[in-house]
Amino acid sequence: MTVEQVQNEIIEEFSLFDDWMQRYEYMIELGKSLPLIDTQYKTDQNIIKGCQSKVWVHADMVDEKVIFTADSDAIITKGIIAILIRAFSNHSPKEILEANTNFIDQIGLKEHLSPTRANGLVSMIKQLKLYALAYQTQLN
Amino acid sequence: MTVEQVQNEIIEEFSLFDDWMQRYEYMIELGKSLPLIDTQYKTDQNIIKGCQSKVWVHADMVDEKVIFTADSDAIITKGIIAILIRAFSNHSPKEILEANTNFIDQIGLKEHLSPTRANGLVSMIKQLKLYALAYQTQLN
Amino acid sequence: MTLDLTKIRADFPILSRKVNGQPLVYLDNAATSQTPKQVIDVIADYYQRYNANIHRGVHTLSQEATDKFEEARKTVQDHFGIEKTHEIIFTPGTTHSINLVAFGFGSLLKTGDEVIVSALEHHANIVPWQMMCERSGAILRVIPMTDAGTLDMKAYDKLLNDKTKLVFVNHVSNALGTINPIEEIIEKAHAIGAAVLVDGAQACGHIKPNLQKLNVDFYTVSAHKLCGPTGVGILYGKEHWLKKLPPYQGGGEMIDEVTFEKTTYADLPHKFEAGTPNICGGIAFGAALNYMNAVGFEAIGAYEDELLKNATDRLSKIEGLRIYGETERKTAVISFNIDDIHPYDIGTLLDKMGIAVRTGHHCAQPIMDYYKIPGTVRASFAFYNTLEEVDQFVNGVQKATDMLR
Amino acid sequence: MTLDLTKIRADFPILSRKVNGQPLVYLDNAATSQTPKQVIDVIADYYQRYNANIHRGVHTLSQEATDKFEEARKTVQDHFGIEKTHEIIFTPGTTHSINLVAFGFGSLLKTGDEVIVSALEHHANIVPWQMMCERSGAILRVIPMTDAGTLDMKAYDKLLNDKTKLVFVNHVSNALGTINPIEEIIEKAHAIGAAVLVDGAQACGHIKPNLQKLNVDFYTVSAHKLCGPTGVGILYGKEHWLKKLPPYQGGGEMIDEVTFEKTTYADLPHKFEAGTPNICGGIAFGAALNYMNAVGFEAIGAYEDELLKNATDRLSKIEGLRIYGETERKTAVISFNIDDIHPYDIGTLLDKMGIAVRTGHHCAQPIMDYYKIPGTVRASFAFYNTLEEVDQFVNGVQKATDMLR
Ligand SMILES: Cc1ncc(COP(=O)(O)O)c(C=O)c1O
Ligand SMILES: Cc1ncc(COP(=O)(O)O)c(C=O)c1O
Repeated sequence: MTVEQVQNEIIEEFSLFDDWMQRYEYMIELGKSLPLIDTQYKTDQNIIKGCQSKVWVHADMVDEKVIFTADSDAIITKGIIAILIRAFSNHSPKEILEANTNFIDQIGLKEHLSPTRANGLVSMIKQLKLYALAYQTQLN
Repeated sequence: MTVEQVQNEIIEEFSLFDDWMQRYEYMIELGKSLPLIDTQYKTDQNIIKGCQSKVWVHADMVDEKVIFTADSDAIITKGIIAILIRAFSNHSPKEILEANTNFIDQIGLKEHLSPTRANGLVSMIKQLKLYALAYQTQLN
Repeated sequence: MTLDLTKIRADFPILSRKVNGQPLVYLDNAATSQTPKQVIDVIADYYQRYNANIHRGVHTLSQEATDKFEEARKTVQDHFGIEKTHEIIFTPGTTHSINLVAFGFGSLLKTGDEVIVSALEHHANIVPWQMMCERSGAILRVIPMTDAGTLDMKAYDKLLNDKTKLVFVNHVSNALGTINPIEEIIEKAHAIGAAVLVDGAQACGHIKPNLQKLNVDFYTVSAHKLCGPTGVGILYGKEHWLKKLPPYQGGGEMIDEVTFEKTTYADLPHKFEAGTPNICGGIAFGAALNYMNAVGFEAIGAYEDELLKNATDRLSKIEGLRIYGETERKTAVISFNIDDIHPYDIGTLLDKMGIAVRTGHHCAQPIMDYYKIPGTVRASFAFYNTLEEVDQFVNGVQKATDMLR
Repeated sequence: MTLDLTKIRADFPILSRKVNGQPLVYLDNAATSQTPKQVIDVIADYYQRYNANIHRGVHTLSQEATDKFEEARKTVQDHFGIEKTHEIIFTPGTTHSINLVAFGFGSLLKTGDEVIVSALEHHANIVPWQMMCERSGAILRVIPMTDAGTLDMKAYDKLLNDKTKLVFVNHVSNALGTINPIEEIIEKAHAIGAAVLVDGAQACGHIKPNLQKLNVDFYTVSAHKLCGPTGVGILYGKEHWLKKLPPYQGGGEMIDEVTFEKTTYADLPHKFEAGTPNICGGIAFGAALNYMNAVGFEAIGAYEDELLKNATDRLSKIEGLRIYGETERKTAVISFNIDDIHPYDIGTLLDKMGIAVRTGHHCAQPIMDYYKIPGTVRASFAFYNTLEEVDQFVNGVQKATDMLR
């Protein structure tokens, strides 16, 4: 699947919920299924700032595809990063760099997040793209 | 005349005016006729605080009566102190100490003064009474 | 002396607002309290009728504003049982008040002098003193806390010695609600000749202290914690202390004479009130005290105790819930965690239900370090909260917990 | 681009009030400006709808208040042409802003370093530096003034040398209205590597400076001088300077981590915003800038020039009247005396006619010392004053003079 296809899939899933409660329940569920970061990478250097909670993200390249893993001490934050990872992980650096992030708005995630979390979300996306950029440079 | 008689005289004079303008004109006139303090007494020590303008007051005792003289760099302030001196000067320390100061309210002086000036007025009365107290102690 | 909650709640326009489609349940009063319309009206009236710069002004507006501002100072004096009006300094708030005193002591203390802080402090009552110690060479000693969230008073006794110059402690801990035994702390400090600063920021919305009786040397308050506006507070200081402390900020109002060669300073309180103060804020602060006194602090205290007891009892029944700060002497603050659920998750879900609580370290990291937690969920009540809101809150926590587990 | 005075005056409720039975003529705008209902409404709306403590709050009210406060910071940024949002520090006002910088330089300067002040300063831009010089051993040099009330720029050239570290000067003199040649002052200071602080308190109600173009290192503003509320202002500082300066006040918000052993500080702007700021004040400050920009600073400037010219021409005809500050480049401020009549007497009588002026030394004693006078009468105009008010003012001065002579 392309990044866009995964994103559409996520949009569709979220469209099934008609209240915020179900959305949050689903995010919590996603959080629990997050591909966890290896403890050795849970370093201060891998922390993303901008949330009350801590988020660690790590990226590997396997067969020219970027594989993201992550963790957070807060479960809702984990859910958010899980959604992002599902959309971006396992794609080529180029695809990730070019990927649109509109789907965030379309699943109503941003408007349902507090501004602090929304800022955190923006930082997270930035961080994922930065990793992709690093690997892209490596490939060139 | 007793202090009270002088005060009644002043109340009467002020009752003739029906607007603040005339009252102020009269005060300015009184200011110009203030029994001026001898320059040697215009010391920092004789300054009364509490006004934007400076007021110097001096007291002498002649024949067991307190004689006040004063000056100010602002003419309206001079008018105010002139009224007070007219009421209190040339009386025994005891009379001064016992004197009522209600006449101030009755001539509408206080309500026509800004609070800063009204505070200054209170300081001035206090100062005059303090001088009287000093001479009273001397007499005892 | 019971409170008419319907009447009281009608005074607070914000309480009828909705959040995320739900009626607002505001339980973040320890961060800032809400403002009754009586105070909002005073603010609007100021700007509509007599806004002017104060002191030294000859014109009527300036005189009126000065009168009202000084009247507010008198209101503060009466409320806190302060001996002299000029012992009250209007400041931008508690943080400023504490920094003013800490700055001053920086030049009064010398290397080797000791100052004592408590482990239960807000950063506002820690960091200024650390900065002061760095400048003066004084040493910072800490009264440790206990598991129950109270101060270890035996340890305090041992810390006191003839090098102790100053003790600073809050009246009530903002993170836990603990009411500290300040009477005892003050008495013992005075016995060895040390001065005491009590940070009253967290106490004053709930307790009406008499500062003269307390015999405290310095006391600080923020208006926004007791139904007043943001940006204003006071520093109370005993006259002889305020005379001894050097001026903090330079500027208009605080001087007597200025030449480029030499400047002399004005009398109290002006010496510490450089520049245009928060004039409207000071006046509205007075109005807030009047409002709260009309409600009555005894009634407020009794009612808040009831809210606290009710909420504590019911919350404690939630499995895995731990409350931090378990003493009888506390204000209506409940700081808690549930198992290892992150406070931020609970706060987020409660917000979705219209319930406002605070999560995090509450600017009291040393307390969090003691319990080895990143933070807590803190619900803090005010006299305008209701038992129904306690219901909604407890149910909300249960629901959030069910979702997160 | 002419102003619709009827519409503008209707925005200011206070302007329709009476004083001593006369319609208010408010000519004390240099002390504090009046507040339009658009700003009063923003204040009331804050307390009625989203009053909450900001930053770190997870609940909706806190988020809304944070957003609005940060939006105000953006408004300030746009208005003053500031490069980076975090170069803006919200403070309680200009006095605090200057003290913050002066305190910081106290530890950056050393004995023998020189700092330059102008003779035209408000005490707020003198006393903090005197205190700083006392702490650091730096030497205070003064740019002298001329009879016309302007700075002696030749003398300035001579004062600058390789020991000069800092120059601080106001944009506009509050006592005289003189607009100082800050572009030239900044350029010349920079040429020898000195930093420049410009005190903009008195300028900002009349002039809209672009700080990036000015290339100034620090700039200070008080909201209450430009239709905003009391108790709030800003410090602008270039990022590299703000990074270099040590923190000023300790407390919540300004820290990264706190332990009793060691505290690390937060990033800009929080490093300098300890404690709960004047949240409502900051938001209302933004609203005041929006209001004034809607009126338009070009139109304001042109109109105020007209008021100034008219008042100056007519006032000059009064026998024995001397105006202090006679330069072409000035804001609408007229400082004057008449023969040796005490300013306080004139101010008192004007007040009785409903006319509000300020009398005294205007917190600028060095200027009064220069002219060897105890003070002046100062009439200061704003864009909501009218030519009819100029009439009433001039007639009032004539009448008072007649009474006092
Ligand atoms: C030139 C100047 N600087 C500084 C100040 C002090 O401002 P604030 O009192 O708002 O701190 C003023 C206000 O009078 C001023 O006119
Ligand atoms: C105990 C305590 N001290 C100090 C402060 C700081 O008060 P402010 O932010 O109003 O300066 C607070 C407020 O959170 C507090 O709770």
